[in-house]
Amino acid sequence: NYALKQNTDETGEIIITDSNGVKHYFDEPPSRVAITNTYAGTVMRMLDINESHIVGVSGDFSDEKLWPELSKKPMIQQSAHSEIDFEAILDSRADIYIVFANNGMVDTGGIREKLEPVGVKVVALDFYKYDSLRYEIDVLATMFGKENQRDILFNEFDEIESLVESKLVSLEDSNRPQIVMEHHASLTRDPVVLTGTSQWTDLIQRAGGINVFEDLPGHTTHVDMEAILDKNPDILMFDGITFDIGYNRYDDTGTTCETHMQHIESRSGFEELNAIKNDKMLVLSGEFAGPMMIHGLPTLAKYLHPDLFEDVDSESYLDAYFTKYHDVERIGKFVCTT
Amino acid sequence: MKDISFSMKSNEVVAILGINGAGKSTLIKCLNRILSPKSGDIHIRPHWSNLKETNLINISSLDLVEISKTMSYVPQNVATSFPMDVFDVVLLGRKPHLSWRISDEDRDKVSETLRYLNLEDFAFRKFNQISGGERQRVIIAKAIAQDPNLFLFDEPTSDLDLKNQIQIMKCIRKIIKDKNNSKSALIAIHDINIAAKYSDKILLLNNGSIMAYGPPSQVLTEENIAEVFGVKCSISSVDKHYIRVDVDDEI
Amino acid sequence: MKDISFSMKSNEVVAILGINGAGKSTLIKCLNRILSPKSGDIHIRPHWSNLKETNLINISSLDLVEISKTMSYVPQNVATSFPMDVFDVVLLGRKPHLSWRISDEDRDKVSETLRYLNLEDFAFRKFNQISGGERQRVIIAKAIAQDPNLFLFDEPTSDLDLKNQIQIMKCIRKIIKDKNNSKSALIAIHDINIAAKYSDKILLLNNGSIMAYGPPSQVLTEENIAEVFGVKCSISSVDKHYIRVDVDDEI
Amino acid sequence: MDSISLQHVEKGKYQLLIILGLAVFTLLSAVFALGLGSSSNLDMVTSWKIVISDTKKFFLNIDTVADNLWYNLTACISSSSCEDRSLLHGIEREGTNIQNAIIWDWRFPRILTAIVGGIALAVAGALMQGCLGNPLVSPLTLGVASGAALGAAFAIVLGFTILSIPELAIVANAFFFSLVVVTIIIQLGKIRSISAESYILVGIAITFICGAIVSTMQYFATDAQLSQLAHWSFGSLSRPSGGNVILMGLILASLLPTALKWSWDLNTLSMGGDEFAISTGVNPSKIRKNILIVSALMTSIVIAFTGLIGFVGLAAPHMSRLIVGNDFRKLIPCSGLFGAFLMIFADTLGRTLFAPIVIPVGVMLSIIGGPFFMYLLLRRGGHH
Amino acid sequence: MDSISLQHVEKGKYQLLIILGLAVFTLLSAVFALGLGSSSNLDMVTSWKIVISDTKKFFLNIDTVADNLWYNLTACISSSSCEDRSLLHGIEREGTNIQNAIIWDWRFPRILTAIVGGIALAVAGALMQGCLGNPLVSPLTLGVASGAALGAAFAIVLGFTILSIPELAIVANAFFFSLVVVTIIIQLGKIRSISAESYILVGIAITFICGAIVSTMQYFATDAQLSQLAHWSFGSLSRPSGGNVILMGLILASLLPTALKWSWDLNTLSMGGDEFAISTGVNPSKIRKNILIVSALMTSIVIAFTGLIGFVGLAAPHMSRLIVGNDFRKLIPCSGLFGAFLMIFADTLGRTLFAPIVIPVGVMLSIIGGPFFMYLLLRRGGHH
Ligand SMILES: Nc1ncnc2c1ncn2[C@@H]1O[C@H](COP(=O)(O)OP(=O)(O)OP(=O)(O)O)[C@@H](O)[C@H]1O
Ligand SMILES: Nc1ncnc2c1ncn2[C@@H]1O[C@H](COP(=O)(O)OP(=O)(O)OP(=O)(O)O)[C@@H](O)[C@H]1O
Ligand SMILES: [Mg+2]
Ligand SMILES: [Mg+2]
Repeated sequence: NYALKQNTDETGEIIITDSNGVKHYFDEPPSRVAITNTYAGTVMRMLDINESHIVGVSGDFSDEKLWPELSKKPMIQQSAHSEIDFEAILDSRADIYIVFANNGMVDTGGIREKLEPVGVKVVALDFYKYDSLRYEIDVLATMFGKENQRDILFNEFDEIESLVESKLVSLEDSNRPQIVMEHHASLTRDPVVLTGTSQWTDLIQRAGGINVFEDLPGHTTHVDMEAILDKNPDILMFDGITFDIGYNRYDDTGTTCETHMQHIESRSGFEELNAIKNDKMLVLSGEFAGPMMIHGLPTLAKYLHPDLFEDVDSESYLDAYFTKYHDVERIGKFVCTT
Repeated sequence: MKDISFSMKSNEVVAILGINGAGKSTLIKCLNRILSPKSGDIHIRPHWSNLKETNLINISSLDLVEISKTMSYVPQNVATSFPMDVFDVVLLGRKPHLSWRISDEDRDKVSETLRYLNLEDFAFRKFNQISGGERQRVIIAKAIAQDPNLFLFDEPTSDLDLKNQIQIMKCIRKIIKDKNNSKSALIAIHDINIAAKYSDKILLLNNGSIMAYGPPSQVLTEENIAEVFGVKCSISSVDKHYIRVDVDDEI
Repeated sequence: MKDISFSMKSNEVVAILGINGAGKSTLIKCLNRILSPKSGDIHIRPHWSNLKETNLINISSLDLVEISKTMSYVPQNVATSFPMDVFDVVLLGRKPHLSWRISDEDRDKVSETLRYLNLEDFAFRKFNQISGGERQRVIIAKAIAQDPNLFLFDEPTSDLDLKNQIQIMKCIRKIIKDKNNSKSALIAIHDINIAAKYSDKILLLNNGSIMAYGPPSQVLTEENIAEVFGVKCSISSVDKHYIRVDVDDEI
Repeated sequence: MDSISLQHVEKGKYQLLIILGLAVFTLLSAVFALGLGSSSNLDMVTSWKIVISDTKKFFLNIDTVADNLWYNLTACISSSSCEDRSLLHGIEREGTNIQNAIIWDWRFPRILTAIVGGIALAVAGALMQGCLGNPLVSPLTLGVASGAALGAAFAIVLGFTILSIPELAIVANAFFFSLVVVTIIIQLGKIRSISAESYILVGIAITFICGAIVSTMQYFATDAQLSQLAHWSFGSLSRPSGGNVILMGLILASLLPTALKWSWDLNTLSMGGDEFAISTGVNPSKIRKNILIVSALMTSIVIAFTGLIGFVGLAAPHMSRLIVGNDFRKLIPCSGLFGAFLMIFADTLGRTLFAPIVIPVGVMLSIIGGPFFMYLLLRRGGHH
Repeated sequence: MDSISLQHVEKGKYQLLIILGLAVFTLLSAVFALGLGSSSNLDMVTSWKIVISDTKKFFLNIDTVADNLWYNLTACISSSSCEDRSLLHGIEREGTNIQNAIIWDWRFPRILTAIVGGIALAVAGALMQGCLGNPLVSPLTLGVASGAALGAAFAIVLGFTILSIPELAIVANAFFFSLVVVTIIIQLGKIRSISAESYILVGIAITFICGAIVSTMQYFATDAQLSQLAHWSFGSLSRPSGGNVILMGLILASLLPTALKWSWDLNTLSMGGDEFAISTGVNPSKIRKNILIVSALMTSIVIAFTGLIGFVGLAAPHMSRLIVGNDFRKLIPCSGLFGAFLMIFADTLGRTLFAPIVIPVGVMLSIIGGPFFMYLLLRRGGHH
């Protein structure tokens, strides 16, 4: 389901096309790279690209446990989303600058216009959309000549995916749980649900569930509370960044998830919903929507179909992701359930 | 301006005379608390209250609603583009007296005042769409409807035609002279003949203090006028109350 | 108002008389294009231009700058809270004549006008911080500095004291009577004696049309005044140019 | 009575009629809106049946209702795990539980919020435009909105809250801070001078300062906090519960008479400025201060719950002015009713037009209200 | 000359001196800012050396510069793959390539944008506040901002552009649409009546309508489009290239004399209203129309490149008024210079204070400007 379009031509020139459709040409793998988002850093680790090539990072890499080396590299901007200090990038003498392609908070086009003329290649890669994840990994692999590592990685992906698929082949459509996935900010206003173009919908589908609002336009959208009551979902899901869970984060007060779920439960009429009656509410940490999405798939699938995945140790995939690529123990909390 | 002090009786019309910039408007506005003096205080002993003679009230201790119940003010100019019915403008004069509802008596009081000043036809015209003289009369009507004890008029007859000048001054006099009420009026005015004809006393301001205060025939002497205004004039007595001042300075 | 038509010569002062609401201000504002008539046109044949006698100009075809070079206007009221130096207010009168820079001549013209109206001391006071009569004079100074062919004054003497009334009217007359220029003035005014004393002709408006037009002694007859204003008066001739009107309506 | 007085009374009656008509119309649209929604098992007829039957039961069993209310109040105070009973607890109901929840817990508070919010914002707008004499003023200028945002930011980013009930922490902060900011503006405005312009200028300065503080806090905020803040400020009528909105309504109702009474003073101020007002017994600086405080109260109690809704407070008074004229005695009630009607209309359309998608009420207000405002403007312009 | 005239001339000279002083001060801060930045191998002294040497070379080798310019122009027109040469192409330079790029490609256009943008927005603000007589007006009210947002949305969401050069498509759209919207407002405002309030009301209505259209488009936009829109509207001085900003500067320079000339007319209008203006030969409706058009031009050429920067246009004129008074002959130039100074100061501080963290210029303007504005307000208030 992915096509590798990158190539290395006879002269040895590397040609890649990034997620904005922009072509880049290299004579040899770049040796000075500036990255600002941790997804790119993660994928570089997955491909075993030497971190000494990285000459500039953002403040997002400040967790010394997870990024012992990168957190000490020169900082070129505050975070992946903040305004760019062009002088700092030039100062780092980076050849390429890896940036989000379609992120809601980054002006990729504007950055490209500024940096390309002075010889910094702006490579736009997201690493958080299921459809383009493999393509983007391939771009990075080609650029750094890590095709072998890529193949190993993709094999691992394939294995996990086919495991999940094989368990779900015989699943009747009627046994796929109806899921409403709310955006974390629902607490304050009209419920905001994640729709078909969201990466979460891909994950839900692959894990054998149905996002009942997948036909609505946009990435997230406000819906009427009546509509949720009307759909009577089997599971209520929430994306996780509000809850302070994830790597090295434990939901310190220990109550964020719980309070949130109590709040949802106490919504009028919700006591009649299947999801509440059966105690099926799920919060997943932000990592599940990044390069970890395939390793996280078994976790979600097991939650949706505990009987089918009884024999699968979904936790081990998460552990593997951290020990294998990040070379750290998996610490922190990644899932909240009722 | 300093140390101004004078007394008015009820049922008395007092005209303030003085050159441009003498401080007539300032004096009136201070009484009214539109202006507060930079230094010093203003005390009054209202003739309409039954306070003891020695009791002076500091103006700045009074509430504005209180003041507006006892004094009504016609400013030198009212410029506005707010389209309000003339009736409602005059009704504003009743405001200090009501708390919530407009009673029929208030309405009738307004209607009566409008008739009194020949403004019936303008009752439902917009205030910003009538002529200068008509506006002036509406504002006077509002002041009358306010039913105060002390009228403060700043040039009430400017912009009025011959007949209306007379009528307005007569109306004012009639109201003041009504012995059933204890009302009085303080009028800043430039037309010396109107002042002489319709006022009981004249307050002549010069160099920031009172130059003379008394009945017109005493105050309006040729010397006083020459000193204050710098014009030569001849004064003729028309009848016992009424003198006429003719400015002689030739063309 | 309909079919008003009259002619003024240069070096002539014409006073417009009429009751409140007669349309004096309206007439002046129409000449000035502040108002445009709802129906009908206004044509003028300027005495200061060398157009042929038969050539009428439609006011609405003129540019406002053009109009302001030839006519200057003193409104009945100027209310403002804009703190501008009196000198600069008067300097605004020079505006129609300059394109970019203020020349020394313009400044001197302003200074001269200020002196002329005894306003030297006010030159650098703020316009919104002077008294009513002082403002009136400043606006008149602005109109004079504008150096037009036709002065349009709406109640120039209201708010002025005895002496200033005379001085202003004299100044205006002096400017108009200067045979080197072809200037004239149209003055809406309520003070019938000032009108009689300082104007060459009087335009008496009644019921939206011209009731009489001519020299004061012809227009200001007892009958005319009684008809227009509804007051009884006696007229005495002071010398050959100058009559005096005394309103007899008693107190 | 004098014939002129009679004419005046007649005019007044006619205006009262217009206002009453508008009130009835608004009420009818509220009832109609109660029957509309995206739910597939609750059509309009069923909805109304439930509404009517429940209303009947409410009044027939008023003692049970009172018992339940009493239970709620006592239980909530004595124990922390207070589980609210519905007011009709223990009485057999017409609809299913979900139907009842949809009608009484979702639609009813929402429509009530539309009414209360519409009235509050529009009346506050009319008052503020009147007392500052500026057509660009809205209840959200002069610090209320920036104060509320500051309060929300304090609660969300720093965790500093003045009320510890979690559901109401942000709301209470927003409410409290907007009042604090308005108080500061009023105090500083008075130091400078008491003119309307002085308040406006101080308001601009304080708004920028609050904005700067919020931006600074945003720099230290996590992504989650940022998006929570963004979502807080986003206008929506779904947030307040039935209890909240009844509280809002009571506060509004206690402030409205004062607001209506000020119509005299505003007329006086608009008519002849400060001097004229003083001579009519109106203290301009006091009136301005009081009006600013009361409009700030009205506005902040609403936006603390609903987030920022700009259209109603700015445009409804102008639209009413184009319909009923400048007189504040008519303008204030008309603005309120018009604001309520606009809110009900926009919100109901917003949640039913593309159901289940909810189009935010602010967007819907602009879509409907913008062209209507334009129509009113140009219609008047025609014969002007 | 008359003694009063002399006094007047003296006063004028003193004011001119203040303006000149402010101009020199602004220029100095610009030069100073050129030497500041986060680059570690480019300290202030080196920067200035490069600036001075390059400036010298520019003037000594003016023929080569002209050649390069000519090459850029012809090559860009004849071939689509136009690779701009630097103007000093072929001349040996003082600094390294990176140093040159930092100084001439980043700092120089950025500071120039600050100057041009600051002047344009503040002058437009002073003009509009003057001609509409409303202290809440800013160049971004009355349709310019909403028109620009509409244009950007058309370009980004619908792909409808009026210029096909990709780098300039959004900018051109924003510029063009804001002018169209302002034209519509002026036309409709005239239909209604020529008063200032009429323009303001029509402006409010059109702003809401534009906002509604943009919101509707956003519903059909992809994430990427949404982010582009959000980024476009967010104020930043880093976008325009050197060429862009020189173009902006030229347009501004051609409009400024007109703006200065209007100070007379604005004084007249503020002094005595429409009647007084007419009798002084100023046509209020024409002036209002022309001022609105010119300020819209000035504003939209800037915000099309920089996005929305609100503080300068709203607050700089008020701040200047507190310093030099109401007279527009001083107010307009002072506002412009003050705006430029504020922009340079805020932007330079924003990009150097916590380098490499860049604090957006809008936030920095509020942080610095808000309290300063407050200080000016209360200082004046003291002895008032
Ligand atoms: N804006 C307006 N709209 C409609 N009618 C008006 C307007 N202004 C004045 N009028 C009416 O037009 C008539 C003439 O008014 P005008 O102001 O010309 O009178 P005037 O002769 O100057 O009176 P005054 O001596 O009181 O100044 C009056 O009847 C007045 O009511
Ligand atoms: N707002 C103000 N600030 C400072 N001085 C003022 C202000 N208003 C008036 N003055 C000055 O105070 C003095 C008295 O003014 P006032 O208005 O009381 O005069 P007046 O007697 O009413 O004159 P007029 O007959 O011209 O109306 C004048 O010299 C005037 O210049
Ligand atoms: Mg006075
Ligand atoms: Mg008149």
